[in-house]
Amino acid sequence: MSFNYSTSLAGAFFANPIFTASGCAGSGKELAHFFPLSSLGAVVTKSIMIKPRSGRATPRMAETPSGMLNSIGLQGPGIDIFLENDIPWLRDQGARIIVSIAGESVEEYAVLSRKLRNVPGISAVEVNISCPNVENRGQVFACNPDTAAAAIAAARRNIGGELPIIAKLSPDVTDIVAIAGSVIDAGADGLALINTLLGMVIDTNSMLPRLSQKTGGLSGPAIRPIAVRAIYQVRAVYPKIPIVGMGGVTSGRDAFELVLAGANAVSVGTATFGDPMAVIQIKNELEELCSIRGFTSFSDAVGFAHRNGGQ
Amino acid sequence: MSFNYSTSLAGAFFANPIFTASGCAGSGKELAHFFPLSSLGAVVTKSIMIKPRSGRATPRMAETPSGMLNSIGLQGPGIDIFLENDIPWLRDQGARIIVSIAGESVEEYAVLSRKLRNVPGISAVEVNISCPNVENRGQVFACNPDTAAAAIAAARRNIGGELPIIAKLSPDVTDIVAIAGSVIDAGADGLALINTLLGMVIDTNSMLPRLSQKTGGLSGPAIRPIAVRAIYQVRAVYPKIPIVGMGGVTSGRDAFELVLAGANAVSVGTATFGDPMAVIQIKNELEELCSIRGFTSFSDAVGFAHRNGGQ
Amino acid sequence: MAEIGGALINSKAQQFSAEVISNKRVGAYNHMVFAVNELAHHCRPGNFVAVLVGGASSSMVLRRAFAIYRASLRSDGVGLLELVVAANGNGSKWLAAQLPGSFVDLIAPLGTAFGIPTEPVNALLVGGGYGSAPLFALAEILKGRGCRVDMVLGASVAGKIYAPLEGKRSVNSLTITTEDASAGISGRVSDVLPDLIREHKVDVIYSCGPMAMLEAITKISQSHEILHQCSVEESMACGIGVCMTCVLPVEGDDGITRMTRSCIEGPVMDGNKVLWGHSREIPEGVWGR
Amino acid sequence: MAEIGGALINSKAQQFSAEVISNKRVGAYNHMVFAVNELAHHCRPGNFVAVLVGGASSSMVLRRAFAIYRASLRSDGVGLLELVVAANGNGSKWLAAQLPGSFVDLIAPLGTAFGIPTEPVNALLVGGGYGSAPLFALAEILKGRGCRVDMVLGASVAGKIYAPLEGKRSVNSLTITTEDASAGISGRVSDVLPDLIREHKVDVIYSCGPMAMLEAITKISQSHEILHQCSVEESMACGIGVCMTCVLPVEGDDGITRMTRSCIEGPVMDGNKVLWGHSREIPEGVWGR
Ligand SMILES: Cc1cc2nc3c(=O)[nH]c(=O)nc-3n(C[C@H](O)[C@H](O)[C@H](O)COP(=O)(O)OP(=O)(O)OC[C@H]3O[C@@H](n4cnc5c(N)ncnc54)[C@H](O)[C@@H]3O)c2cc1C
Ligand SMILES: Cc1cc2nc3c(=O)[nH]c(=O)nc-3n(C[C@H](O)[C@H](O)[C@H](O)COP(=O)(O)OP(=O)(O)OC[C@H]3O[C@@H](n4cnc5c(N)ncnc54)[C@H](O)[C@@H]3O)c2cc1C
Ligand SMILES: Cc1cc2nc3c(=O)[nH]c(=O)nc-3n(C[C@H](O)[C@H](O)[C@H](O)COP(=O)(O)O)c2cc1C
Ligand SMILES: Cc1cc2nc3c(=O)[nH]c(=O)nc-3n(C[C@H](O)[C@H](O)[C@H](O)COP(=O)(O)O)c2cc1C
Ligand code: FES
Ligand code: FES
Repeated sequence: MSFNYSTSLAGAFFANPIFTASGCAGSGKELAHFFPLSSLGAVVTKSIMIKPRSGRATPRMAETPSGMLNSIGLQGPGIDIFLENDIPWLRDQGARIIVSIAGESVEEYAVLSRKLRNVPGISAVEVNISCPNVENRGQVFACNPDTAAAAIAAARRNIGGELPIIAKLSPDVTDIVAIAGSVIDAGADGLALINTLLGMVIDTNSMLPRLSQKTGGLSGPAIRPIAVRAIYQVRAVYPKIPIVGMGGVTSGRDAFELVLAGANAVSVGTATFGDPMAVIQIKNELEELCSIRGFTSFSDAVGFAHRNGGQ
Repeated sequence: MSFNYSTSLAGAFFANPIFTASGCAGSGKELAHFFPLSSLGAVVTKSIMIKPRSGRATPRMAETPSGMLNSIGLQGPGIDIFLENDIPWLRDQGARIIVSIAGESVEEYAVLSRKLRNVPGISAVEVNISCPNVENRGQVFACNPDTAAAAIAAARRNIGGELPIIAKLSPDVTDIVAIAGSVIDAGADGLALINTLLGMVIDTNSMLPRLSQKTGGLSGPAIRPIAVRAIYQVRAVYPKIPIVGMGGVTSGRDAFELVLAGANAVSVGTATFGDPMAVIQIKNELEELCSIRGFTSFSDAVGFAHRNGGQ
Repeated sequence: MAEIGGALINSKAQQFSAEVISNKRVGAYNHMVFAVNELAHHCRPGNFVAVLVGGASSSMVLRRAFAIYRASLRSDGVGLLELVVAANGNGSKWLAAQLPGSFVDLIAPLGTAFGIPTEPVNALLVGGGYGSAPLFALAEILKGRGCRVDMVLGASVAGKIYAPLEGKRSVNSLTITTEDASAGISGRVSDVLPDLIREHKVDVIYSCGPMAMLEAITKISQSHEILHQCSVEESMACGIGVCMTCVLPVEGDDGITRMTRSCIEGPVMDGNKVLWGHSREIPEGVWGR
Repeated sequence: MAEIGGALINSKAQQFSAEVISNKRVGAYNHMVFAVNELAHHCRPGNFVAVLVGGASSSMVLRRAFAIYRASLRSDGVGLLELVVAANGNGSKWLAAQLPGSFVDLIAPLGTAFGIPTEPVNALLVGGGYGSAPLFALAEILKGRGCRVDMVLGASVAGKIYAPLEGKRSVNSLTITTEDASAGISGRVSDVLPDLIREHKVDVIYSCGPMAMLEAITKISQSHEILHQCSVEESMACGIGVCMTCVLPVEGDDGITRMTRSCIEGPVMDGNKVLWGHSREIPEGVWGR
């Protein structure tokens, strides 16, 4: 019996539901040596900003129990060079492309979206709103329903009707369902859950914070229970909204957990650092696991843990 | 050179800064077989409610990468039986006692506090406000500055002047510093940081949430970077408030991390499940580490990572 | 006769770094022998061991519980502790992969033991899968006290029956059931119990195995009005009584049903007092519901 | 002469489960030999290996980087890969504890290699601690190209100098410095460099060691206006160029200084182009600051 592994997010079609996670695969070039990018559901590119960014000072990372902290600070060449170099190359690889954008003001989200609106070969735009809002004392857009909505509305207005917008939310909030509702109202076609959690490591030799920025984003298996909970909570209230799940997925079993909670697709981040082939292995393992559990279509497994009220 | 290992929290004195974490050591009886309770800084008892509680249905736990979920649901005998049996026994052991209380309404915190006000042998009261507030659609007290303050104010009014009140906060909030400020204003003499994070595990065999309550609290090393961050953030804004730190401490090194971030004492929870002697080992290791790093007094190490703005 | 509950429980428990002396595959299981100290002397059939798994830097933070299969103290003071390990998930797989010469951190003996009757009785020992592990040592003791000891072991397939030759010697009869008929009688242990109880005039059932099996046995023990001591298997986070994860509803001597810790007031409990089948719900009438 | 940078980097990298063939303690280090496939054939001095540590259920999610000490392909097609491992933290301790017969997941060869001059030059190889590891294979190649090869190795104490006998054979001279004077000259490598540069008319320095040492050497190479290829050591999360944790400010051929990945545009870099000493800050003038 053939298994239908495809998934779709607000009209965008993907041959399979396993994506890279933004910031954990660059623009795909380095991974292309290990496997063909066309075998992925999609490559989600590193969040790109308007101008070139040096990123934060080092040290930028610390390993933690079953996870890591990072404070890369969105190092990148800026949208123009990105569109000139990376997108055509990705298209040549036959990869499905989801472009992640990040801004420091509502206007920047608008500008980035305008630059993307007519670029051919992009399947969707992921809007990373876990960025400090310079117009609001550096509070992260995603941590406030109004600023989150403002960033998404700016993207929505400027991107045109075709390209689905996926709002990527932060788990560092009291009520993620409220933030989800707010960005959906503002025009998000889908959600990406979850970005990293704010954490800190103190070096017990220097007796100072390990990272130059003191805090960093916690990712990896340690946060998987938080991701599953966030996806489950949002899926319970929004049965139809497309969700790209992520957070600590290292195996097909892990991906399946997020899918059962309600993810229509799964991004793999930190696991790629431990194993460049992780994303392909996860893709193969999840397909097998869905079949073993008797699903003939991937979409039937999405949110399956909600049946009978989850009991 | 002798090392001064003692610590004090709002006037309450402890011979050393290593405590058990509420809910992870019962009332001490089971651990007393492995070591004398008097060797601990304090025993923090399991959060007690007014009436006997059966707790939640099983399954109540799931192991996660470098952590675990629990949804015990505050099983316990109720404050009257607790005061009759457990407190005298603990006193007989020569243990320093911090009693943790939990309520489902502001009034319940008031009643519990009144019952404690004249009990001899208690060093402090930890107020666990990570409980669903039945008067407010089950929203957790600690997730809202107003309800958090209301619970603490009720405790403050009813407990009398002598007994320090430690407000135990939840990390599941957008701005833990704001909650800290709110409970300090309401009369908290100290803070306990952090309680568990809300998480979920889905059983990929049954394809349903593993825990009977679906969600549970995430604890263990996985959350240590979150605890360090929360303590550091609060300490940065409140240089004087006593903080009991907790979250994923399994070694003296880990405890030292929380101390450097700003903890005046450290509670050990999940580590005890892996090793009944953990809390004693941590106590010994932390003392040694402080000495190796050149501290002659434990209190000098508290918040040391904030020197020079933490850089 | 059963000494379930009581203040002295775990008073003999010790934490110990034990060398793996032997590790042999037997059917679906690994039979493992550990060198310990005189703590072996205090182990009683029904007690369990809590094992730290995964080594340094393990992502597994909780110990794993295993019933003690055998414990003995050699004349040179070295104790031997034997386990029967099913390599299921990551923790038990790690344990089963430990080669002789490696060291494993364990705490033992923990929990309650099977109560031993002071006078000779007819005992029926019922084990499911690796649940047979604690029953052989129990059988020896019962034999020594002049009891008649019959045994029933069941599993889904023959490979999951753990019944070593030397173990069989201490029982009067051994009945085997498998669900796929690959060994012994086709079916479940509960299918053969009523006949055996009648035939051997059974006074007490001792059982160890999956919860559903224990529930089925309890129905039979209750309808035949005979004693039933069972060793239950609930998920345990701590194994020493401090976490409250391992509870199940049990009626106390005072008639009140409480959520009772199976690590410290168990694993051996009076099966007839357990309210079975209440996973995912707190049954009505439980204290503090 | 250096072929730093370029599109073909990592094109030979393979992920491989390698058997530990030998593991011997040498001073403060473990010399470890792994059996690999023909990937050994593609390893060049300066390339590194990324090793998965901790085994199944490890709490360590990131690979550890180790310079390749030697790589060779036997006539039977078995490749040998050799590392010099300092057991510092949990990951390297785990690696150093792997016994012959166990298997370790590694990715190699990664990163840039030391550039080999096309004509004979006078080369000075400078290593700090285990930083000597990649220098011996480099020395052999340089010797084979007719270069004069002098070597300086420094460490805090004698036990941290890694200089096996067979390695010494391929150098014209070996100078050792230790900070505690327990071996060789008392002091740091940078103390002896100026004299050696003059004495041996050094054209190029090859170095590997702690960042502070590389910075000190760069000051000397710049003042003497000689080439300096160094292998840097930044914390790496991925080792393959996708995470951007391993960056340091490096001036490009276009004169623009960028935060540059040391895993893919390094570890071997032109020392004279690195802006040293800028941990915890982005230096002024860096692109995108
Ligand atoms: C009193 C007692 C006696 C036992 N005796 C034996 C024995 O003699 N031989 C044997 O092979 N097994 C025995 N078990 C079961 C054994 O504890 C589990 O197989 C083991 O914990 C599984 O761990 P894992 O890491 O392999 O599986 P995982 O599924 O990865 O474990 C995840 C978590 O769930 C818990 N868990 C999973 N399965 C079980 C289970 N069946 N029972 C309790 N907790 C579980 C684990 O302890 C762990 O905390 C016993 C359990 C108990 C409670
Ligand atoms: C290109 C390169 C080549 C190296 N070659 C060698 C070698 O030949 N022999 C050798 O013994 N060591 C070498 N190292 C250092 C080695 O990678 C570290 O000692 C090792 O990563 C420490 O891991 P740990 O788990 O023991 O320490 P932990 O401190 O527990 O590691 C925690 C995290 O920090 C990182 N980290 C810690 N120390 C270092 C370090 N010094 N450099 C880079 N990352 C670090 C780890 O990779 C890990 O992600 C090299 C490093 C690099 C980047
Ligand atoms: C090094 C690193 C860089 C990241 N960069 C970005 C980024 O640029 N944009 C973004 O939306 N998320 C970024 N993330 C977050 C991941 O996309 C992902 O949401 C998170 O890491 C959780 O997934 P994981 O546990 O699989 O890594 C980054 C994560 C890491 C570890
Ligand atoms: C099984 C379990 C039960 C707990 N019960 C309580 C409780 O009753 N009251 C409370 O304030 N915190 C409770 N906690 C939270 C701990 O006190 C502690 O804040 C948290 O587990 C983080 O510390 P740790 O990582 O060291 O366990 C419980 C935690 C666990 C794991
Ligand atoms: S396992 Fe912790 S109380 Fe029983
Ligand atoms: S280590 Fe990840 S980019 Fe260099």
